[in-house]
Amino acid sequence: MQHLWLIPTLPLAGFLVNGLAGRRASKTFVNAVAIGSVFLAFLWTVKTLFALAPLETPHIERYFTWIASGDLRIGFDFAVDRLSAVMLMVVTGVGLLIHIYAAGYMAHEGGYYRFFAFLNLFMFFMLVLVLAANYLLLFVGWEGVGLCSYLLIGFYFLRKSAADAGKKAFIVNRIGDFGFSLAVFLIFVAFGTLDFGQVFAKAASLPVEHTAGLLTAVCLLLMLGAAGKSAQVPLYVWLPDAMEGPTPVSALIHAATMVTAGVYMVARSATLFTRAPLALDVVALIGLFTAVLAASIGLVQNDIKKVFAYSTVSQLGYMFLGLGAGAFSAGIFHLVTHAFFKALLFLGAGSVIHALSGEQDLRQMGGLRSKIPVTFWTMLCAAVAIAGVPPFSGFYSKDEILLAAHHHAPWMYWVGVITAGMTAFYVFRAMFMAFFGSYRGRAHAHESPLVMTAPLMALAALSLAGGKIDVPRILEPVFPRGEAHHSPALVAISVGAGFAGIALAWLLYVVRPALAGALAERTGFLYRLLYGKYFLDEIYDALVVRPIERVSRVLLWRGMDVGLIDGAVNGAGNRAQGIGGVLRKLQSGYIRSYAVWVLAGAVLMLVTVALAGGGR
Amino acid sequence: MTTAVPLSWYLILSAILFGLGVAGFVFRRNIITVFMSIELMLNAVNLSFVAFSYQLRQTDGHIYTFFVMVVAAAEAAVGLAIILTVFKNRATLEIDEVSDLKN
Amino acid sequence: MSQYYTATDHFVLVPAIMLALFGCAILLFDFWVFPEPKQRKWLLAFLALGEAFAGYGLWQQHTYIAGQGIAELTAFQGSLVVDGFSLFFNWMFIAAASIVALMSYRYLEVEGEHHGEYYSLILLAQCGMYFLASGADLITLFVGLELMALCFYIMVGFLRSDKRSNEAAMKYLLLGGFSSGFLAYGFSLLYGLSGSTKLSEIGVAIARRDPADPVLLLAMVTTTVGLLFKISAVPFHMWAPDAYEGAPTTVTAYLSVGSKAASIAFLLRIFLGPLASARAAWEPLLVFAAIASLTVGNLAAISQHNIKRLLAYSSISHAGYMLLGLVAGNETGIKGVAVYVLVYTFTNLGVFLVIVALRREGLVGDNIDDLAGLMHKSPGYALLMLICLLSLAGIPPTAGFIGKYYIFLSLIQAGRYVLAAAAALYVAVAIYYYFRIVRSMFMSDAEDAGAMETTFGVRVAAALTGLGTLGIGIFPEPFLRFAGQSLIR
Amino acid sequence: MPESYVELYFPVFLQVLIAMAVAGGMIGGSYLLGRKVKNRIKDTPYECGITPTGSARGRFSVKFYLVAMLFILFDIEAVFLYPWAVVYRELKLFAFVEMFIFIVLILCGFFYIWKKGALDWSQQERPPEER
Repeated sequence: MQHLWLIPTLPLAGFLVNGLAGRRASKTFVNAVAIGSVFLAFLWTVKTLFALAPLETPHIERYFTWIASGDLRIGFDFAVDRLSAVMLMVVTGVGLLIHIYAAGYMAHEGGYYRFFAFLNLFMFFMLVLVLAANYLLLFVGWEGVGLCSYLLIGFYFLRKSAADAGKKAFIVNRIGDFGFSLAVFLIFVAFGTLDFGQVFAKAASLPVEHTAGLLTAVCLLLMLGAAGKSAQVPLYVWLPDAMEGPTPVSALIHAATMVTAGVYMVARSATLFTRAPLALDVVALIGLFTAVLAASIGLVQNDIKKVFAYSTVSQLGYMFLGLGAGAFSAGIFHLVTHAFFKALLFLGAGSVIHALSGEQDLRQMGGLRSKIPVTFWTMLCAAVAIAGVPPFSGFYSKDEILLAAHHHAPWMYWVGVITAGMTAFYVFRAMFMAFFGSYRGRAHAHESPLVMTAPLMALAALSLAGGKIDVPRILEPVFPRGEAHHSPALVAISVGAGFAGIALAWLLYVVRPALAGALAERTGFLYRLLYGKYFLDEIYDALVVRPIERVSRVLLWRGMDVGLIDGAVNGAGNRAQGIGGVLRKLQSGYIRSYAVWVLAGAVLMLVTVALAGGGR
Repeated sequence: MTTAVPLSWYLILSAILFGLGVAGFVFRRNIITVFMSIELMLNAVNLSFVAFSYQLRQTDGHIYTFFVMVVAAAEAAVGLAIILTVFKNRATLEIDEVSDLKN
Repeated sequence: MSQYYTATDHFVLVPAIMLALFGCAILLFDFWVFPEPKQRKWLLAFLALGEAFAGYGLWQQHTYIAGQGIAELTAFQGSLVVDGFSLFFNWMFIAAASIVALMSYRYLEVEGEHHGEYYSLILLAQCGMYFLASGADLITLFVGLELMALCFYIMVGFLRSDKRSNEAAMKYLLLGGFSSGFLAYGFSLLYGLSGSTKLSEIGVAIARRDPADPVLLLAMVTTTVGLLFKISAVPFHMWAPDAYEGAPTTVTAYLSVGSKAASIAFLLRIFLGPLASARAAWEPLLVFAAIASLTVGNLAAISQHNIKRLLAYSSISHAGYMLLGLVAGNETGIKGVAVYVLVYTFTNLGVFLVIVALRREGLVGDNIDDLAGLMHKSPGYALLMLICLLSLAGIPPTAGFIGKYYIFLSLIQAGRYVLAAAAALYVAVAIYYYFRIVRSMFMSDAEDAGAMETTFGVRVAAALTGLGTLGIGIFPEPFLRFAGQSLIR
Repeated sequence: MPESYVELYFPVFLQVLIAMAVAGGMIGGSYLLGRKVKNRIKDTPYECGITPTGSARGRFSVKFYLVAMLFILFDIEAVFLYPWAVVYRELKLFAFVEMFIFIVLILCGFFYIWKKGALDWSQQERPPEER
């Protein structure tokens, strides 16, 4: 017994203390509780992992039976294997840094305690998600992080856009969760258990031809869930809007941890996916398509957080590409390095925004290099990492994925390379627009306090050196490594694409700034298409959101009574006063209208039964 | 041998009474009348119970009828009290004017 | 004791006697022993005593049945029956009535309509529920139903000077009477078909008849209409939103859990008892009602601004889920309905409790905006509300998940995949409107800084509902076993 | 023995017919034979010789309804006395005890309405809270 339960419980305690007592407590107290609880969780994680090393096989702790009926047992069980160990380190480690940063970033915001309470609650659910030993418990964490994300996106609730963004994230995630819950049910029906170990053992023991159809269905539904949570096509639309939340939230939830839950879940279910090649192909295709789509949108965005948001969507696509290509460890590797550099990019962006008193528009920045040097240099570290410049972290993980993709299907590699070039371009575009040239804004820029810059520096170190953590080797007991496909030429090409992107950005935004505008003019339609994010939001709105609202509002509580009955009556005209007078009264609120419904129901049932009975 | 009215006649009468009660509930506007329509429905039920009971030579149906009567009386008492409070607050017994709660 | 009133009869009747006795006692003591307004808490104590005695009687029945290892204990020549089913539901009624009474005291003070009769009515309504859960005879069931319904009519209109309360009471009364007319008519035909008012004998007689017999079909449909009305299933639901909205909030709470649970018990008794052999005929009706309830309940709830109204629509949709368990018809399904009702009782009481706790001079507390910033005002209640809403939405690890889990499972076991998928889809819709409330609580500023004034009783009730909702979710085993014992036959 | 329901109920039908004929005949006869004098006094309602006061459509006091309701309630309870009386000899003491309990319960209700003042005609001015 390593008392794994302590890891999530510590942040939960932090949530309870801050949530219930934080309002009256001082900021120092709130900080101490929030950061302290995460720090303790981090320490306990480290301690546990040391104690459990080398952790070749999963360590499972069964606390108590949750649901048992017949021979089925679903328990409150936590498990660690190397996969969850990696995730635990990322979640607690990066989470801790972001908590520290948030103490500085949120210092002047209202609802301080509330923010930290939610953040701690998020940590709790995320850790439950990672530690869960069965699908149901994973689902608990899954829904929980969704709830916290929803609450934190709408943190600035006075802004309508924030409230709308929260709503949107919520609705889109419902679709994904619907798929996920169906998948869980299907697994349960098919295997009679939800325990990871047992499900995978049963899936592995059954002959492939018997289970292929079923597993494909399960995996596709799981992927639908993952697409919702990890912002993949077609459910990615919520993530860019989610940037309405405070920046530390963007960094923690919408870049480093929660959005990677889908990747983790698919990797966790690798045994199922490898037995459903079709589903695996779908994963790869969705990942690749998302990566290109989001990267292309990211090329032209002017809001610094939006750029990084689309970048996140794109990088998540990369991870799914890796998973889909069968290189699960590469996907997780990228997850880890991405957590470092994307968290850093967001925190850096936060630092910029903080420095400029809330300005987020890249066009209002420029020349900040000398004004906020720490932010600049740390962000530069992240930028080179994400651009895939060797020997920094992004280079290693991205390479693993691209090589696997090439092995899987060469054309995927080439699309991936183009995406890599775009990635380098938009990141450096943002960097150059913000930090080079001359300052275009009005606010007085000032460097952030140490409490914010220290996490930046820590993350910068990780971004630069994180590639040396050989995650695929760590994960070998979970995902056995196939034959390594080394190909210096392919590596060179992808690195070259990265450098080309950087060079193009340098050309367009530093050397010849006028060229960028001209280019936008020249490619008017394409530019508008990209800037308008392919107008997918509008399409979704028209096709999905509005019809549902209309059905609810119009058809049901107005349409059914007023529309149907009143309309029919008015159509008959007022001449038929006798009948019309009676029927017109059958509107909502009138008892007799209700009685008519009861009567109509009774008659309908009678007719149904009589017809069915007569037919026999 | 035909010594009595056949059961079906009672049942048809009962059904007609019940239908009248339902129609009264749906078509009448005075709350009291609507309320009385319910009593009519219950009386239709009583008739059917008594008819069955007589046919089956049992007392269960009669007993049920007693209970229905008592329940109807209790309902009448409660109902009239409620209708009185409605009348006090609104000064109307027009059923369609009592429709603030809706949608 | 005589041959007409045996010891067994008495044993079976004790809880009902206690409820009625204390109900009458409170009625009399209200002006006789405790005439001062300040002394009303003694009436509350009396109610607690009545519940305790009823609970003791129930406990004895429980241990007796378990000790003897018998399935059921019949009394009054088979008019009343004590079995796992009746015990399960009666325990639930005791919990519901006690929690409602606890939260009512301060609420009625604020409303200015604090009368001793209220507590008496709670007990008498519960007495009616007792007969609904343990009745095995058409007469017993009908009288039980009417006893419960009459008490609720009065309670819904308890705020005599409030126009909305009057209107709600009147609508509930008229439509309730209308539907019980249908029910009684159906009962009369059932009696005519079988020549008995005992459910078991009716069942035997119906099984022998031609299932396409028009009189049987008429009896079945009219009975179904009456029953579906009581559990507020579409299209017989239209009273529910109005009655829920207009009634005093505590009464709404009691109505939504007590009346609904008792009606479900009644419905199960009828459909699994005498009408079991006609399943082929009524199953499509229930499928229709269930799907319609899910659709109307969930979609109409989306656009509501009044929480009580929203919860009324949500309760309509929950009725749909419960019906689905019956449609599945297997052991899991019936157990699922029992668990669902139990879970729903605690959870819904928790939600209403928060609304009740919000009520004070100048704040009605039933608009979603009234919950704004509850997180600041009173984080404990906000947390309770959050847990309960998650439970209503069916998200693990709260109790609501367990209930939905069994319903889905039963549908899948019965091979009703389409129904299961539809039900799962509506869960997604439901989360949306429940979370509107969450958002209001957590993500808005308080419009007024007034703190919540709560009493000890409200806090106890809050703890009970919160523990129930979380406890059943995390340690469902004892409750599941308990519900498993409640299967009819 | 009559063979059909028409035969069986023919006497009843005949009786109804005769009753209607007699009643119709009397009204019709007086209408045809009597002198028609129309004046105000003839149009006033006949109240056993006492001059009617006020409008016939005046509102009754709520008290009337209250008492009427209570009357229905207590009146209808008596219905249970009939089956009880039928089997009383058979059940002996048990029936007595049962009915005693029943009556006590009814008296309980009676006591309640009495104390609540529902039967007080004179105390009109009691505030509504007291009922």
